[in-house]
Amino acid sequence: MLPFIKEAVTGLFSKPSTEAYPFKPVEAPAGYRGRIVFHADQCISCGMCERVCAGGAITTHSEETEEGTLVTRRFFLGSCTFCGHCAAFCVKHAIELSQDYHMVARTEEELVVSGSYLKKKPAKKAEAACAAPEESTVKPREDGLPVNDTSKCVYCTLCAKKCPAGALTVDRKAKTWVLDEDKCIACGTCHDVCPKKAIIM
Amino acid sequence: MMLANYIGAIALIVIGFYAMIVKHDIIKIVIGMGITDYGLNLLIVSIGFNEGGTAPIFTFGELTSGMYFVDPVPQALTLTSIVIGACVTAMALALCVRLYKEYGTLDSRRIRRLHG
Amino acid sequence: MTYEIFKHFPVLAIMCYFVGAFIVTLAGKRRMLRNVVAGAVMLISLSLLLSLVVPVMVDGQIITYWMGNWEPVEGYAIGIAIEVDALSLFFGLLVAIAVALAGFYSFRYITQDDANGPFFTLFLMLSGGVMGIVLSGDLFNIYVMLEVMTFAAVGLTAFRSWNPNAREAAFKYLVVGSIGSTCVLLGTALVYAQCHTLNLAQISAMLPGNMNPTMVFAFAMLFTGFGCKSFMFPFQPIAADAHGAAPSSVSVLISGVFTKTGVYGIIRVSYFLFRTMGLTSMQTLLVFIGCVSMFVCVTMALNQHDFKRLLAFHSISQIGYILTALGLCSALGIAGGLYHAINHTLFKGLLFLTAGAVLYATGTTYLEKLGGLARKMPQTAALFMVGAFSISGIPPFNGFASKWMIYQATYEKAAETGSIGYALVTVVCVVTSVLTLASFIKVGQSVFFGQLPLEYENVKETPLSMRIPMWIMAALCFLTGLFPDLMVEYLLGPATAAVLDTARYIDAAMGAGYAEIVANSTAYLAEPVLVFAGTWDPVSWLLLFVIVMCAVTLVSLAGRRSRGALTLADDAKHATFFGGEEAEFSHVASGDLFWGFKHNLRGYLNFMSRAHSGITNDYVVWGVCAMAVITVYCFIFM
Amino acid sequence: MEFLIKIVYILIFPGLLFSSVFGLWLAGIDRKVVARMQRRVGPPVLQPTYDFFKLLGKETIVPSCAARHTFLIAPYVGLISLVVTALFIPIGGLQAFGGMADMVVVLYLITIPSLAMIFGGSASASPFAGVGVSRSMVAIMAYELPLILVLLSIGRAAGGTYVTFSLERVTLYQQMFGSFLFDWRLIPAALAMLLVIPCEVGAHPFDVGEAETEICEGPLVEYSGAPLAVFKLSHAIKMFIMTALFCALFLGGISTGMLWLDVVIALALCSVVTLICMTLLHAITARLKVEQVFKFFWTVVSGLALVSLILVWFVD
Amino acid sequence: MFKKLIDNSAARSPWLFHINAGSCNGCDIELVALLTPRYDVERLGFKLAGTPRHADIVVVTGPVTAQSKDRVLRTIAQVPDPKVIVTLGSCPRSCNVFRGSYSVVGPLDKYVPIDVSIAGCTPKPEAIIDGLALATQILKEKRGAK
Repeated sequence: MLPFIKEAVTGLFSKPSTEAYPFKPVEAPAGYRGRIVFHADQCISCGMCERVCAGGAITTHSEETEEGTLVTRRFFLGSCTFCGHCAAFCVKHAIELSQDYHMVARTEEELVVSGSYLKKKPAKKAEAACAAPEESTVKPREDGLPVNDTSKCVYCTLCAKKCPAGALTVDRKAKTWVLDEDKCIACGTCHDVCPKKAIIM
Repeated sequence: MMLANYIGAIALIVIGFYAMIVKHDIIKIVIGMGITDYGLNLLIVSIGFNEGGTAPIFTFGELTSGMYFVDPVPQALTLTSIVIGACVTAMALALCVRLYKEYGTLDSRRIRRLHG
Repeated sequence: MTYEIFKHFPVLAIMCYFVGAFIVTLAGKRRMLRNVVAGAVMLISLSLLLSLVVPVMVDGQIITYWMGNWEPVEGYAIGIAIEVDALSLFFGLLVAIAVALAGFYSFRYITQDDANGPFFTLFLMLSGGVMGIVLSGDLFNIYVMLEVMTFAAVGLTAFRSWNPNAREAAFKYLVVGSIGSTCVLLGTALVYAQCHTLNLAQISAMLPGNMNPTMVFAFAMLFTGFGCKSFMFPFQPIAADAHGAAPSSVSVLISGVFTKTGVYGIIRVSYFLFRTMGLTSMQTLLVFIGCVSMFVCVTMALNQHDFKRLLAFHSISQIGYILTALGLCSALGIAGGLYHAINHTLFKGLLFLTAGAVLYATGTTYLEKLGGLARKMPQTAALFMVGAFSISGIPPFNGFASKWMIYQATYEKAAETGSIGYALVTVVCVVTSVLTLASFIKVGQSVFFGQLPLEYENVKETPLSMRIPMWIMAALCFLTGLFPDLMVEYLLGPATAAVLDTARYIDAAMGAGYAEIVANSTAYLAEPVLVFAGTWDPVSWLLLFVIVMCAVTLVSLAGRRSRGALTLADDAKHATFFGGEEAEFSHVASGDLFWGFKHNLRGYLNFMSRAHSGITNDYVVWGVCAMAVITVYCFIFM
Repeated sequence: MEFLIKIVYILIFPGLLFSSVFGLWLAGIDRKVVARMQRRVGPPVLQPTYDFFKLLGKETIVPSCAARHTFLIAPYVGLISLVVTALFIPIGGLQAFGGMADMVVVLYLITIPSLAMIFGGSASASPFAGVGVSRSMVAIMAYELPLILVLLSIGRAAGGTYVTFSLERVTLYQQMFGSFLFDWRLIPAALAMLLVIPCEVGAHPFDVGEAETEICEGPLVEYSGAPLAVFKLSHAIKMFIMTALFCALFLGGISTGMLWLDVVIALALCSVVTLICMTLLHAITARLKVEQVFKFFWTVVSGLALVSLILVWFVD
Repeated sequence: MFKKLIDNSAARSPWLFHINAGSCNGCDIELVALLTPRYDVERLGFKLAGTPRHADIVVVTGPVTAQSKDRVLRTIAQVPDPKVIVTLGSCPRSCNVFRGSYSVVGPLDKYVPIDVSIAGCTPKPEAIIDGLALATQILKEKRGAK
């Protein structure tokens, strides 16, 4: 009992440890993940943030206009977990979690952070190039083994990694693609995994 | 003579109480109550008795100064007491009948819905 | 003014009841006639006694009536006397009032029973018996009336054919009661053997100072006998059984009136006949019995699950107060005890009547089954609260006024004798009072408040003819508590003086100067002057209460416009808060209450519960043991 | 003139207005100082007053299955009887209506507000209230025993060769022979009384009946709006009354000759007593269980009071 | 006079009632943290009430689960007027990460109008103080409108 009394009496005559918050502003500590700030001009519409958001707080709304597509990205703080994934995944660092914690609102709209940017339509010429699909110059082999279209290949080595027989050797630096025909079993895995559809069978 | 009366009366009272305390059969308890009553009646009558006294209504002969009566009051008391005792017994037996009908037993240890 | 005419009133008051009882029997099944006769009888008797107030209480007369005009001859009372002094009249009035109110209540209440023919016969016999005891001046007469009363009471206890416990209760009552009767008769016989008279006045002139072992034994017997009739400590279980099983209006009589005859008997025996109250040992005995009765019964009451059984135990607990107060042998104590006697009759009567109303409306008095009746029977609930506040001594109701006098008396006694034991008596009194309050809160919570079980959705308020007697009792509870001064002046003062002044009683019966010639001492046992250790002025309290109430009302009226609304509705918003759950029936009733208390005293409470085993033989053992202990005590200390 | 002074007594000075204001102030400093003892800033001293007025402005909901009249009348009866009781307690020698009720009467009068709360809660038909009622009543049973022992000790000590229950005489006696607090025989009783006060008021650690975290404030669970405000006010006034009673019983001997100064000193003492027995206890203890409360009061506290009683009787 | 007094007092003594509608307890803990010496909302007159009947402000945490929905709504209904409903954290506002769960039937504004929402998961105690201050303001407005 006595130590408690002592504590109480000393407490009575010492300065209270209360922070005077509403009358004196308080900074959030470094690394605090607060209100989201969206730099719309840096966004490249990769959609990564939307895909990693756990709470489904990020939505994108696109609108076709004269100049191009007006993309609006909404961050609804009322649904946000402030995990910081979106910021971490954004290659362009367009999303930032500030130290502002005053996220109090009477209406839903006050809790929305949004930014929009215009995704310009590409030039006509490029459009034409896109429109006519390239004719592949490489013909598939008669024996059913794969053949590489060097114009498309980016030497990512994925085909070599996936090849079950180890028949493929790809050198990224030297930009070579070599097929050991003896080992190849013509399974077609390399064709399937090629991101650039450069392997033809 | 009188001492025997008193001893008898007290003995009857004690026997009555004994029956009421020890016997679990409610009829026997009623009998105990009766015995207590008889003991009391005996006691009261004995109180009024005077050695050699005449009956109080016996006034035909000459009333001499040496003559004395048996005290009539205790006899009256006894009469009243007997009547009351009979009534108590009757009532208690009536209740016993009802109790037997309702509980199916005369054992006082099992007639104890009201307890605690 | 001559009081010749008044001489005949007391005997008429007694006769009325008996005559009425027979006429009622003749009336048979004609209910109206029966009610009229019974009502008339009760009112006549009451008014006869009321008319005696002025001569006896105010002018201090003692009315003596010799049956058959057999007046005493040469200092020997040969006739049977009816002698009314202030004490007798005090108890007589109590009886008459309680009987009248209970009787009027019964007219309607008893219609529920199948065999209501003999009810009023027995009821009036009981009343007549009680009246006979308190007004009689003859010891054997008292015994006979006691038996008549016991008989009627047993009959009424067994009366309810649909109540399965009634016969059992009646049987136990009869058996254990017979111990009391035996004791009284034995005592009477021994006293007669010693004094050769049965007249109270003459005995009380001859006995004091002439104590021999026989008389000590006689005293012990009479004391135990009347104690049994007042259901003091070891006799309390049968009282609980009987009160619980009897119809409520009869419980009023048994608890409010029947037990008072025991108290009256104890006063007559120990203050008048033997004048033993001057002895410290006797005071100690009575106070001890009173305290034990008080505490044991109140704790038993806290354990009960039946409304009426609970009230029954309280009834003995209050008798404990009265006995304690009377055992003090001081003017304040006697006045307080008598005051509590009248209060007990009123508030316990009221409580039994409300219990009867609950039974009438719902068909049960089992606390766990009831609940929330205040919404259906608001008046009964209000009446119950008046009764509950009175019995637990909440100012300004009457229970407080008398308890307060008892506290002072006990504590003053402590100062007088220098014994701290009496201070502890005060403490026991106060604690008992609090426990009483607790058990009535239990009843309030279980029966009148809390949730209403579905099956009582259609319960109706009791009929007016049952409510009127209850309201009268409630009003009396309030008034007697409000004017303690008047009570002391007109009722308690004369009665107290009568208790302490034996000589006047003797002189009135046996002729002036008789007391001085025969009796050795006519001095007062205590000075008949009330000395208060404190002050309590209920009228001023009430005035202040009213003034403050007016002020609060004015303030709240002034602020009415700015105050929030008061809303009543039957929707989700106005449903009871159940932590968000949908309202369901979860009534916190009797058994669930006061856990902290019961837990701490569980050893004691379990023991007491087991001790009240319900086996007749056990109760007889208790009674006989009490008889033996009191006898031995008297032989050792007198 | 006499009548006017009486009215002033009733309505203004020790009566309605003053006891409310002072009670609320005591409740305020209690809350403030508890907070400071816990190194908090704490609410403003006027906080209980704000609470009171705010509650007046709220809607009063009467539960549909409550016993309506009892539910609504109970708080007012409690408040009024408390105010009346305040008039009977001498404050620094000022006796408003001291000659009308003695210590034992006051003991009973101060149970009326608790009873009002119990019956009000009971009438609300809530099971939480049912549990609260049960617990409040156990608390009353718990403190009544030591309280009567304390009062009896004082009654004996102030009676000289006799006994007295009169508060007036207790005060006079102390003015002549010094305060009872400085009488060594009565120190255990004073300690017991200090422990009884928080239980009577329903403050920490004995607030088993109104435990808001366990049983939703017990009897008050269904109260809202003005009746609740009245209950809160009663609670505050009770603090005033109990501390004033303590001052009258144990610190009644302080007399400077000037009545107003006496009164001011008495009121200051009231505040100090509040700080010691309620605030300090509140700050350093947690709520007891209900059976612990009962046991504590019937053993430790009653023991203390009994020691005093015995000392007063047998030691001169 | 009374009206002004009451209006002024209403802003100074808002009592909270806290309802957990299936929260992960994060917000609950932060709400309780407000009572600690560090934040001590009691200095602003706030108090946690034990029953909805005493409350002015209802603080709801957690996405409204199917089990808790009826209970929450009933309890909110039992708060006397004027009252303010505050959602604490993101969950009651939008169900947050629990959206789409078979057991979640929120958000709360499907059933009752929300007066103040405090975003955050969980909000910083200072933010809660802000929110409660806003709620108090609304309380005053509601009282004025009556």
